[in-house]
Amino acid sequence: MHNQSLKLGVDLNGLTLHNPITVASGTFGFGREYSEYIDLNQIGAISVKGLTLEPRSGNEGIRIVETSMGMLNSVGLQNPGVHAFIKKEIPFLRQYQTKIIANINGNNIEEYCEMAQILSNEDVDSLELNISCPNVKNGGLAFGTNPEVVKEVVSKVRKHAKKHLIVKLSPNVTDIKAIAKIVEEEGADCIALINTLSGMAIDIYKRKPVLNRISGGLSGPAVKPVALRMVYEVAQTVKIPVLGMGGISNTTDAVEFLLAGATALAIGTANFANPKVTAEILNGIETYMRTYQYDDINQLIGDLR
Amino acid sequence: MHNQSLKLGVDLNGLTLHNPITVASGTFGFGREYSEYIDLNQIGAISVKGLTLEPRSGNEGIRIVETSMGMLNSVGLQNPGVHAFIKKEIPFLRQYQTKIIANINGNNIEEYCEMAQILSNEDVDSLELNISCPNVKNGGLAFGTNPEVVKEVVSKVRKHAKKHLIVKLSPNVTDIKAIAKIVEEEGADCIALINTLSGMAIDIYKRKPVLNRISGGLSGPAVKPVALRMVYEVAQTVKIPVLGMGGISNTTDAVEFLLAGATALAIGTANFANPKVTAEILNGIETYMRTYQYDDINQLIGDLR
Amino acid sequence: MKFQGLVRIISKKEINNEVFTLCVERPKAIESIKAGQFFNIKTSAYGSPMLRRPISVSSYDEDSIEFTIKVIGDGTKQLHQYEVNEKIDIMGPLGNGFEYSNEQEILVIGGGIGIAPVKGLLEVLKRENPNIKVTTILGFKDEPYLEETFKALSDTLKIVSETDSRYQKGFVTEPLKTIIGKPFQMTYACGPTPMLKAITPVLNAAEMPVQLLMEEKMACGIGACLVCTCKIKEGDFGYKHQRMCKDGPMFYGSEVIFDA
Amino acid sequence: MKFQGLVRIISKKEINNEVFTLCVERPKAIESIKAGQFFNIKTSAYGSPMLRRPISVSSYDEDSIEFTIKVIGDGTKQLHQYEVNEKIDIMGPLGNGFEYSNEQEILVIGGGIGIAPVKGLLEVLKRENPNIKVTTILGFKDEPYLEETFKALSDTLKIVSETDSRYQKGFVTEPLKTIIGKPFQMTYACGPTPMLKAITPVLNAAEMPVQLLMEEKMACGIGACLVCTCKIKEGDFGYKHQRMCKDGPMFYGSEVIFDA
Ligand SMILES: Cc1cc2nc3c(=O)[nH]c(=O)nc-3n(C[C@H](O)[C@H](O)[C@H](O)COP(=O)(O)OP(=O)(O)OC[C@H]3O[C@@H](n4cnc5c(N)ncnc54)[C@H](O)[C@@H]3O)c2cc1C
Ligand SMILES: Cc1cc2nc3c(=O)[nH]c(=O)nc-3n(C[C@H](O)[C@H](O)[C@H](O)COP(=O)(O)OP(=O)(O)OC[C@H]3O[C@@H](n4cnc5c(N)ncnc54)[C@H](O)[C@@H]3O)c2cc1C
Ligand SMILES: Cc1cc2nc3c(=O)[nH]c(=O)nc-3n(C[C@H](O)[C@H](O)[C@H](O)COP(=O)(O)O)c2cc1C
Ligand SMILES: Cc1cc2nc3c(=O)[nH]c(=O)nc-3n(C[C@H](O)[C@H](O)[C@H](O)COP(=O)(O)O)c2cc1C
Ligand code: FES
Ligand code: FES
Repeated sequence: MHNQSLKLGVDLNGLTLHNPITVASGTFGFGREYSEYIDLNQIGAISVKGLTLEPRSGNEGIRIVETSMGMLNSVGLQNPGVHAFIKKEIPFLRQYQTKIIANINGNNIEEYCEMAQILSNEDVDSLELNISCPNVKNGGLAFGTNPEVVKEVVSKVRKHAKKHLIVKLSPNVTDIKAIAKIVEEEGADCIALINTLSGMAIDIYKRKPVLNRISGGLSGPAVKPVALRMVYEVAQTVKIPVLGMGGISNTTDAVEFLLAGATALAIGTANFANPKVTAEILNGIETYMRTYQYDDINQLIGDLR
Repeated sequence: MHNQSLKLGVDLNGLTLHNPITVASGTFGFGREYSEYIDLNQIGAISVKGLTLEPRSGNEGIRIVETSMGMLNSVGLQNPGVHAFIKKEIPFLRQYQTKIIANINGNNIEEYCEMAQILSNEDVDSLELNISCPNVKNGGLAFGTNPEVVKEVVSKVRKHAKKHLIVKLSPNVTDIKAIAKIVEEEGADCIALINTLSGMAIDIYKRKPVLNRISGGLSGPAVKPVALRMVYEVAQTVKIPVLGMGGISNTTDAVEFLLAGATALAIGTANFANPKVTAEILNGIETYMRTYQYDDINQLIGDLR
Repeated sequence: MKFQGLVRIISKKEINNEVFTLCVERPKAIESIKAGQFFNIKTSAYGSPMLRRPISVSSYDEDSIEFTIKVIGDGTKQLHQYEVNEKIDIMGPLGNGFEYSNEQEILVIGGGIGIAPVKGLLEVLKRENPNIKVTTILGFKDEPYLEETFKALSDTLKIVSETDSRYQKGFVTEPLKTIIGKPFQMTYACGPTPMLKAITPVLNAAEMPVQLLMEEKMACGIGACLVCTCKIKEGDFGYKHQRMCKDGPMFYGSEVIFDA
Repeated sequence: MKFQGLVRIISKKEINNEVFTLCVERPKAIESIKAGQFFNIKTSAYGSPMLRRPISVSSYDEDSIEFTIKVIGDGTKQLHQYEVNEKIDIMGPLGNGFEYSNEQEILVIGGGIGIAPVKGLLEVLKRENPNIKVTTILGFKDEPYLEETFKALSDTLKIVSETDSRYQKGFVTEPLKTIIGKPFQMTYACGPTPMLKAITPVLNAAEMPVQLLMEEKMACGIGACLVCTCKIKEGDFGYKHQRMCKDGPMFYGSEVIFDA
């Protein structure tokens, strides 16, 4: 039934996916756990858990707060480090036809560059420069919200990245278009957005912020309207393709992002509620395409009237 | 049962309220409609529908999209104009012991000043400078997100405003603390936040943005974590009191905002689901105060451990 | 004070596999109801969807209020899951409702679930004036429902359907053409906006007064938030935006501007 | 492939006014279950709350799985509204579960709703070895429940309550003191974190091995998102963060670091 004459492949400016549905970094581990619930071959690409040069134990204390149709997380980039990823996780993921996107995170610009360098020689399909993580002290959000720093980090990493390079933006900015333009100018192949919105919760019984680091990253359906607006704005602004995400949970959401101009989509938080959501959305998109008589997904992308 | 020895009065730096629960501009009209469902005397203050110098018909087309635990609105400041407000609405509201906050909106700085001037001579308790409305072409959001413009508009309006002056901030900024500091420096008596987040929705059947003006303002429980984070940040930054709002829907939310440092709260979107929510929250706060042995609400404000 | 609170469900009836009725106890606090008014109903105690859903009164008496509801999305699905004796949070009655005053001969036009408030209207009119002459036109996309009910309430009943071949095929405008100009004192209509938009110029041209019961997405439902509008001829701006929920949902065909 | 999907509710039973059981059909696809494992359950078809709720298996056989649930907030309230024959979306079994291997004499400690998985464990152990000697300590805040069930599953049963004066007053640590050092081959414990934190040093000091079934807020429930952690002694950082949902929820008392 799948693919029956429908063309679903997309090209993110050098990174080709057999369908536009990817999973968002940090929500899908390295694919192992979800492989017991869903055929990973059905997923266009997997952006793996955010990697750092050295292993990280992540943040202490409570790491999650459920909010109204959303969640705050404060994982703090717990990961086994880039070398363990290369050794243990790439071979696992290569069993599947899904593309591998390595999400990279540095404490400073040099670390970003070093990781880009290392991974350029490894069997991954794309590097996703995460300059937008709100949950670590150094780097992350600070990089992603200051236009000058964005310029510097992207231009330097570009020199070391011999692979397809995605830059993932923070939504916690006044003007996402300006940041996107800089990222395009500095040579990124693709822009991913949005990372999480910075948010907070207080435990009224303990009278303390729930999260040790006070604020965390908001994701899930709650943020979708903001994400869609930013994806639309960026798609209107840059020529490089956009990998859209933020609260996508069902077919309607997915089609909205495609119509807004995203060439591919990432599903994050929605996997937690429904481990098969990626396949269901792909199916739903195909039905939509049949109903509205698109035979190539690329016709649908940005097709607002 | 109410007030049984509990002190609920707060002072927003010159604007005293008999309790900290107010209603947010644009969600409560001029109080008339809700007066049939709830005793307006129970509400600390009413911020009236955003006023402009001349009457406005508001935006064309669909004005609302329901989103996951939130809504996008694009009302576009439909209002009868400041003069009709003075003539017809102030006398109505003065029947109650609730304070009157006049929410003012200009197409340019001169209009803001003119409105401040006019209302300074009228029987209102406070002026709320809305430099954050996302739903109009001129003014609004553009004012609220540019620090230099914020500085100019607040300093000029301050000169014309002979009343208590609240400045209401837009959350669509990289650094809310910087904006808040400017507002404080330029002489505002109080800071209100957040206004709505800028968001979007697409009608996948018509393949068009649902709202004529493409984006609208997101409010409701979905935005609460972002609002709480910003209220906390601003309360940590400025000395003038904060009027906190954004998604407050129940007692837990309200107590979180108080603990985060808000001196008073505004309830907006939650009124739509429950017209008695303000009274219920006030009740809930009293119960919380008894449980945690506060006899004055002012002890609770900012009381994070 | 107006009513907002919990009421007990007295009965529930499936009309077809999409449409059902809920009948609730009428609270003492509600002194009067008019046909064409609606209630804003909280569909879930757990927040989502956040907003209430406006549902017209499809019948009422001293002790009860009936709603006839079509399942569309999550909100109406949740309403469908309520069972007899459970309580539901309603708010109202809201809106202006139909204006009726002793007409002797009327035309009513209902489309789809828009027949619900029309049914409520005809019941009241028949109660107040058993001799009233009623011509009814109903239009459905698929298989008609409540046919027997409307037969009993009408002197003449015409039903059209877009797909059900046992009925005249097409839209309500077809039977309307054949009776346009007859001496109805009033026409009452409720249905999807495209239907109202189609019949209004026809009736206006024939100088037949028509009351349109209209629809818009709502939030507060009481006129406070200004998210629901009806564009009305004349006014401060060459037109004006009235509130669908408070100034409507009934507007006269002669005053409404239908935009694209 | 592991199981995630809809299962039919076979029976529902109220234990007291806060606690109830749901028994569901065991899908064929689930080959094995271990006591101490849990399922991640979608409480609402309408989105809110968005996340699933982890609930331990309190009993199982070839045809059915039982959950014993305490109503706390919206999620568990929604679970309570399900009726027999309705279907519910479950995912699992998840986590490591208890490790059991032919012990002859064991101690089990349950606190509050933490008695649910302990019940499941005892049923399995008794099934596999009817001669096993079981000493059980249960602690409740208020009135105890499932007392008869545990009487039947235990050779010695001690119950404490913080408020119900018909029982020994206090916490499980009181009766624990009196039997500490007895030759139990294994202790199994489940209850609120403060209880586990209180008993662990006592058991560790007596060199009594203990399996703790622990709790943390979860999102994915399968080990992918890293929001649920258990801090474990030793590892790359002088300690390491293990995943409560995947590497746990059972950890040995000797390996856990209890932070403030
Ligand atoms: C004054 C008033 C009175 C009313 N009276 C009644 C009444 O008596 N009985 C009654 O049943 N209803 C009545 N309605 C309508 C009723 O309020 C809505 O049907 C209800 O709010 C829908 O809520 P929902 O949550 O079920 O659907 P929602 O989730 O709000 O959404 C609509 C669904 O339709 C889908 N959809 C939207 N557009 C399209 C499209 N172009 N093509 C295909 N699918 C689409 C969406 O995906 C969604 O699933 C009235 C409305 C008003 C304003
Ligand atoms: C592995 C595992 C197994 C589990 N097994 C079971 C089981 O078998 N049976 C079972 O019943 N539960 C079990 N639980 C716990 C269960 O998952 C939770 O009770 C459930 O997720 C609560 O969801 P909820 O939506 O009902 O409550 P939530 O809405 O998530 O919230 C908790 C409520 O408690 C209130 N609250 C929070 N902190 C305080 C405080 N300090 N004082 C007062 N009120 C407070 C909040 O306001 C809220 O209303 C298990 C948990 C785990 C991790
Ligand atoms: C638990 C969790 C962990 C995350 N970790 C990362 C990460 O390591 N790197 C990254 O770029 N984004 C991370 N994100 C952000 C997501 O990739 C995504 O941008 C965001 O959640 C919005 O999408 P969603 O609403 O579909 O989840 C994380 C999100 C969640 C919920
Ligand atoms: C329908 C609607 C209209 C609004 N109109 C105004 C307005 O005129 N002036 C203003 O300052 N804020 C306006 N707001 C913003 C609210 O006052 C408030 O800042 C925002 O909705 C966040 O609070 P809430 O989530 O509790 O609604 C409006 C909000 C809504 C939902
Ligand atoms: S819904 Fe608020 S004014 Fe109509
Ligand atoms: S809940 Fe996702 S790792 Fe445990």
